[in-house]
Amino acid sequence: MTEPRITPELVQKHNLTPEEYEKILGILGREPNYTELGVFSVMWSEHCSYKNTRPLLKTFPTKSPKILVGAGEENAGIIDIGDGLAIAFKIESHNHPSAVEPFQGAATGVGGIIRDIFTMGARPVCAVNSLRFGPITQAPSKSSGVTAEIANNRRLLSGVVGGIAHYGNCFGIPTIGGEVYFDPCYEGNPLVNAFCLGVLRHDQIARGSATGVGNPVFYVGPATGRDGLAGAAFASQDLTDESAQQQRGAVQVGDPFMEKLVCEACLELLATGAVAGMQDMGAAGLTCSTCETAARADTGIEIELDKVPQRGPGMTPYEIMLSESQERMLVIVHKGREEEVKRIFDKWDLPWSEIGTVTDSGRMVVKHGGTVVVDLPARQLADDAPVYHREAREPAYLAGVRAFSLATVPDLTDPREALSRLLAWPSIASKNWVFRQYDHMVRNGSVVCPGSDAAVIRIKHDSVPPVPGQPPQALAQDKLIAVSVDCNATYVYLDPYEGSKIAVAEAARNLACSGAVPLGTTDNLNFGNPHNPEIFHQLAESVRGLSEACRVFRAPVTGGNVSLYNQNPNGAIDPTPTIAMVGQIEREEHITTQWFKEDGDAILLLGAPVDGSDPMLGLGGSAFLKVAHGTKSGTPPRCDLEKEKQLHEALLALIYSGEIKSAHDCSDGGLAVALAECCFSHQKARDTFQLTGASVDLSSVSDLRLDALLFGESQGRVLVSVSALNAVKVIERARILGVAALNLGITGGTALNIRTGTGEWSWDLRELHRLWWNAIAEAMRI
Amino acid sequence: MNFAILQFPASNCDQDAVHVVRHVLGHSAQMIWHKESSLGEPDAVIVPGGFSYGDYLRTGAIAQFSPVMQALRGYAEAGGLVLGICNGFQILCEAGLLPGALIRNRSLQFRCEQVFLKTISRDSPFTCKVPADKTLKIPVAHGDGCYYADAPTIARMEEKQQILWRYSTEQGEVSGMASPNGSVGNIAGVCNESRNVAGLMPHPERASEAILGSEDGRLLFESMIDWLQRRKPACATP
Amino acid sequence: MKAKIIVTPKKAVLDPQGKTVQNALEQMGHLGIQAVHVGKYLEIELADGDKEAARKQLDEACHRFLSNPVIEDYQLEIES
Amino acid sequence: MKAKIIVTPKKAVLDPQGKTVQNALEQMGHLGIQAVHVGKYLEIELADGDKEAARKQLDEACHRFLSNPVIEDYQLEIES
Ligand SMILES: Nc1ncnc2c1ncn2[C@@H]1O[C@H](COP(=O)(O)OP(=O)(O)O)[C@@H](O)[C@H]1O
Ligand SMILES: [Mg+2]
Repeated sequence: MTEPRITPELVQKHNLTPEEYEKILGILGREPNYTELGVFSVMWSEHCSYKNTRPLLKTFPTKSPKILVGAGEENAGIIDIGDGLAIAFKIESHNHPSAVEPFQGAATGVGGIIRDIFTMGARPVCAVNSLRFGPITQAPSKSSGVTAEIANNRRLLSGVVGGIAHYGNCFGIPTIGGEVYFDPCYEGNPLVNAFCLGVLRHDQIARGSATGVGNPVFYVGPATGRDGLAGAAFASQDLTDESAQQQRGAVQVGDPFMEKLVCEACLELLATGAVAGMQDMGAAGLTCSTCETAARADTGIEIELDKVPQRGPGMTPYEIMLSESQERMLVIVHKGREEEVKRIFDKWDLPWSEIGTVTDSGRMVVKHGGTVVVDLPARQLADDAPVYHREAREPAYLAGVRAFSLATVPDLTDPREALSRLLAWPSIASKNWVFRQYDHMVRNGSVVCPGSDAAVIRIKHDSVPPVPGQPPQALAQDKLIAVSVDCNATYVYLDPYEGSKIAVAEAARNLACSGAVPLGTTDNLNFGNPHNPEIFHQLAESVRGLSEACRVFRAPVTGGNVSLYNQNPNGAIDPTPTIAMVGQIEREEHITTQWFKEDGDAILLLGAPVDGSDPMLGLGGSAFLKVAHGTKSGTPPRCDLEKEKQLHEALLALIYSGEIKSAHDCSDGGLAVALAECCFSHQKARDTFQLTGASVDLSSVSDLRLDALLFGESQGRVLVSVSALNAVKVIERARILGVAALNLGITGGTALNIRTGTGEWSWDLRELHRLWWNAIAEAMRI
Repeated sequence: MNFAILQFPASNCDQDAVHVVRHVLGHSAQMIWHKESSLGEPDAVIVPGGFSYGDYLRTGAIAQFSPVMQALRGYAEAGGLVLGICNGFQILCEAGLLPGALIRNRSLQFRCEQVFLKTISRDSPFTCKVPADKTLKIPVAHGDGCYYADAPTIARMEEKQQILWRYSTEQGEVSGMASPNGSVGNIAGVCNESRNVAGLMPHPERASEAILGSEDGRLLFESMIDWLQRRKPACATP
Repeated sequence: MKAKIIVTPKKAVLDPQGKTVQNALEQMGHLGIQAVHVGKYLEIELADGDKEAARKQLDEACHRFLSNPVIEDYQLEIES
Repeated sequence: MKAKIIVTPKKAVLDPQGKTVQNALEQMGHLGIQAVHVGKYLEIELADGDKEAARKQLDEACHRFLSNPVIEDYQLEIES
């Protein structure tokens, strides 16, 4: 069979620059062949090499005494949670595949991140996702019919959610939380970021390295097909009609059933001690897993493609090496223990094959039909991708949005309609249409299910992977882990630095509201094309903000994912650095949820009602400006990290003292939306809601525009409820802890009543709740 | 008591059932791999939830041919207690151990939420400890939970009191809105004619601890244990 | 040889998927649609051999496994 | 008139369902099975009328939403 000749055009088609090709020639001292070129192109793609972002990512805080495996070392970071237990977690994007085929794209995204976690030796125990789509409802001004764009956005939402549900539910992992935003900038380029967390004991950490010269290399999982060919490279270029069309021929289809078997078999196998190293075949499949494992161990690896199970006849070495067929693992086994491995794979009816051995040559050697088709230095391939310090230039649009002044917007006189509209606005409305499709309770650990600020799971002793011949070891106490995922991308668009700080602050605040202290962070940087200096500026400023904030909250970054080239013909998406933060709750009594618990409790606001030093009074980039005035402009709220930290610590101290019955942070939609959510976000069961009214008096907050008072999004604010008898005491304690606290009113009744210096308004809770609860379902029914 | 918990490829609530039997109820539980041809001598068998064989073709369709199912048939015919939960219920129907079938939810979507159940017959090993008039709060999580049997079958089941639970409101009213899946007659769970085999779509094992929001599911397991304890001296092996 | 099997929901059984497709077609402006039934289609590629023996075997499989007689009907066809 | 539509996974695309059914059939003792593909079957009952017009309309519907052209193929047949 003749392979294409290497020409400059072919090099370019592989997304390699002439300089990169020169570098390859330098490393090899000869021309690469076609397969080798393919191998370089995927390994040196942004997706695998982080060539455009590595210098930035180095600035993240990555250390803490609890970190057992740090960022970049392995497939996922690992953090100690006490008593010899640890958690592994990570987030990953599957944006481009989801744009092409939403159901399978999202499903395989979930599959990929689950594999990253059990590859570490951890049992996956929960999943979370962060999603962005174009609008699914028509702007009220143009009400006739539904545009093709909106119909398509709905199709994408329904496909993505269906795919996540299909994969996660079947695998048996609870999807316990997430976020969904809708904005025109994501039209045609939805974001699908999937997070997974697993549990293990310290002595169970598995490594993705090919150690032990002479050790056999096993392949386990379904046969390799032509699906997902060069997916990593696809993810590393702009999404165009042409690139999508190409990818359509090779859509990856997820098989969660297979993944479940592979996971159980791998955990069982790891427990035998027969495994020297293990890595999933994710992006860049067999290529990435072989050269990375060899590079980590400073060994070499040699495989024979004839032994790789193949789905059809006639696959070329190029195709086999670059295929991204799902649910496959590479396992390096201690020599002499092959039989144990085969026995376990056979027990689970898994296809497997011994495909090669670990060598001491430092090279990745691939044979096909008896001849060598790839012979490359593993370490240079894995680690020596070029690194670019791209040019950054402040985006031109920033001057325009900064010039926006509140003076051009008339204040509200009656807020009734605005609140109703905000609650029914899909980005704020309840996401029950989404999470009711996810099994969020399997594994018997979901303590706080979707619907509160952070999700909480308990880790019981049988959550940990097994040790052979030993009953599950008793734990002194179940562990409680909280997870929140956040990013208000509008803020990041309006001010990449400040907005990114807010993303981290909001995640930390959500954890504090649930009673948790941060342990660590994983981030997913979703941006446009980094060759554009304005986009690179967003990226650099964003990373600066994330780093600073993660330092302040002592939530080091343990890993993450970069997804660039998120563009459609209209331009780049809003910069979206999704933050998933994980925290730990010390004791069961500290678990706190966002909804009011009973009538007669006092409602307190912790933090200043408005940030007086913000010229936009918290309205810049707010949901209110978008919904009521149709603008996405202004400077976003400021984020004072030290003040935030003080607030979180004070809130936790109050929770520990047992005074706090509920806690909910003010985010999108401001104080009024947060209040409404406290009143009605508790669902007892299907079609059975607990509605707890509230009467608040804000007239003591004088001299403030009504829209800013009710809907401004100043940071650093949390609504709590406490027993009325304790109100004075709690306010006093909060002040001692350095946090402003204000008694706003009392819970009870069937309405939300708000009084301000300029008037008094009342909303029927059942009506508000109906709008909020059904908004997305109603949009999706059409 | 000694519970056997069947494990099929991609059962995923198997460990949850073990957890509840061992650590919540304080009894012993043993996982039985689907390739086994014997169950041992358990006092009761649980066929747990999950997506056996990925739910491919039809939920529960492939699992019915596992070797362990042969043993289960014999066990059930001899009067042994068998409880199928969710996918376990689907498997028992497919295997013909329970009447009817479970089809796609009417919404065509998976549903995970807490629901209320009204116990229709308290005369069974699975419901004998449920207090009269108590509605049970237990979650569902399924895509194919719509119970179907033809009218004559339903009539016969009603006559023989084989319908154990129906979806209801918190107050015990059996209304269409209360059903997450569109089941005929809001049926959530049934038993066979000899009342020793039962299945239900809701997950009692997820509602057996206060920290998870409900302990009502425990009543089902406690019913089984109570029934076994009362039966045991009379007939040592069922 | 190739076996083609069509499995359809029994007429008495609720077919929400059929109903949904019907509604969608009507919304798209299709007129005169009286009913839609959604079922399954299986294609089995077989080694060449005795057609009648294969039919008998597969008929048994359809009955026990590939369809559920409580809710479904099937048609089996074998092509050589 | 009656339209019959068969939707099958594209050959190049993984069909985990087909593979699982194939394994099950083999375990049940069926020999000589080379591949199994599992797809969808739709039957649409139409008011009598212009067959060609109906075909054109339904072809469009097949393409737009009755099948997923990214991963599936379809065959449409109209009987009168
Ligand atoms: N994609 C999703 N998957 C699961 N749960 C979700 C998803 N989107 C939102 N939720 C849940 O809905 C609730 C509200 O989400 P959100 O409005 O983003 O909260 P917050 O503003 O406090 O971060 C949370 O409990 C969240 O976990
Ligand atoms: Mg929040």
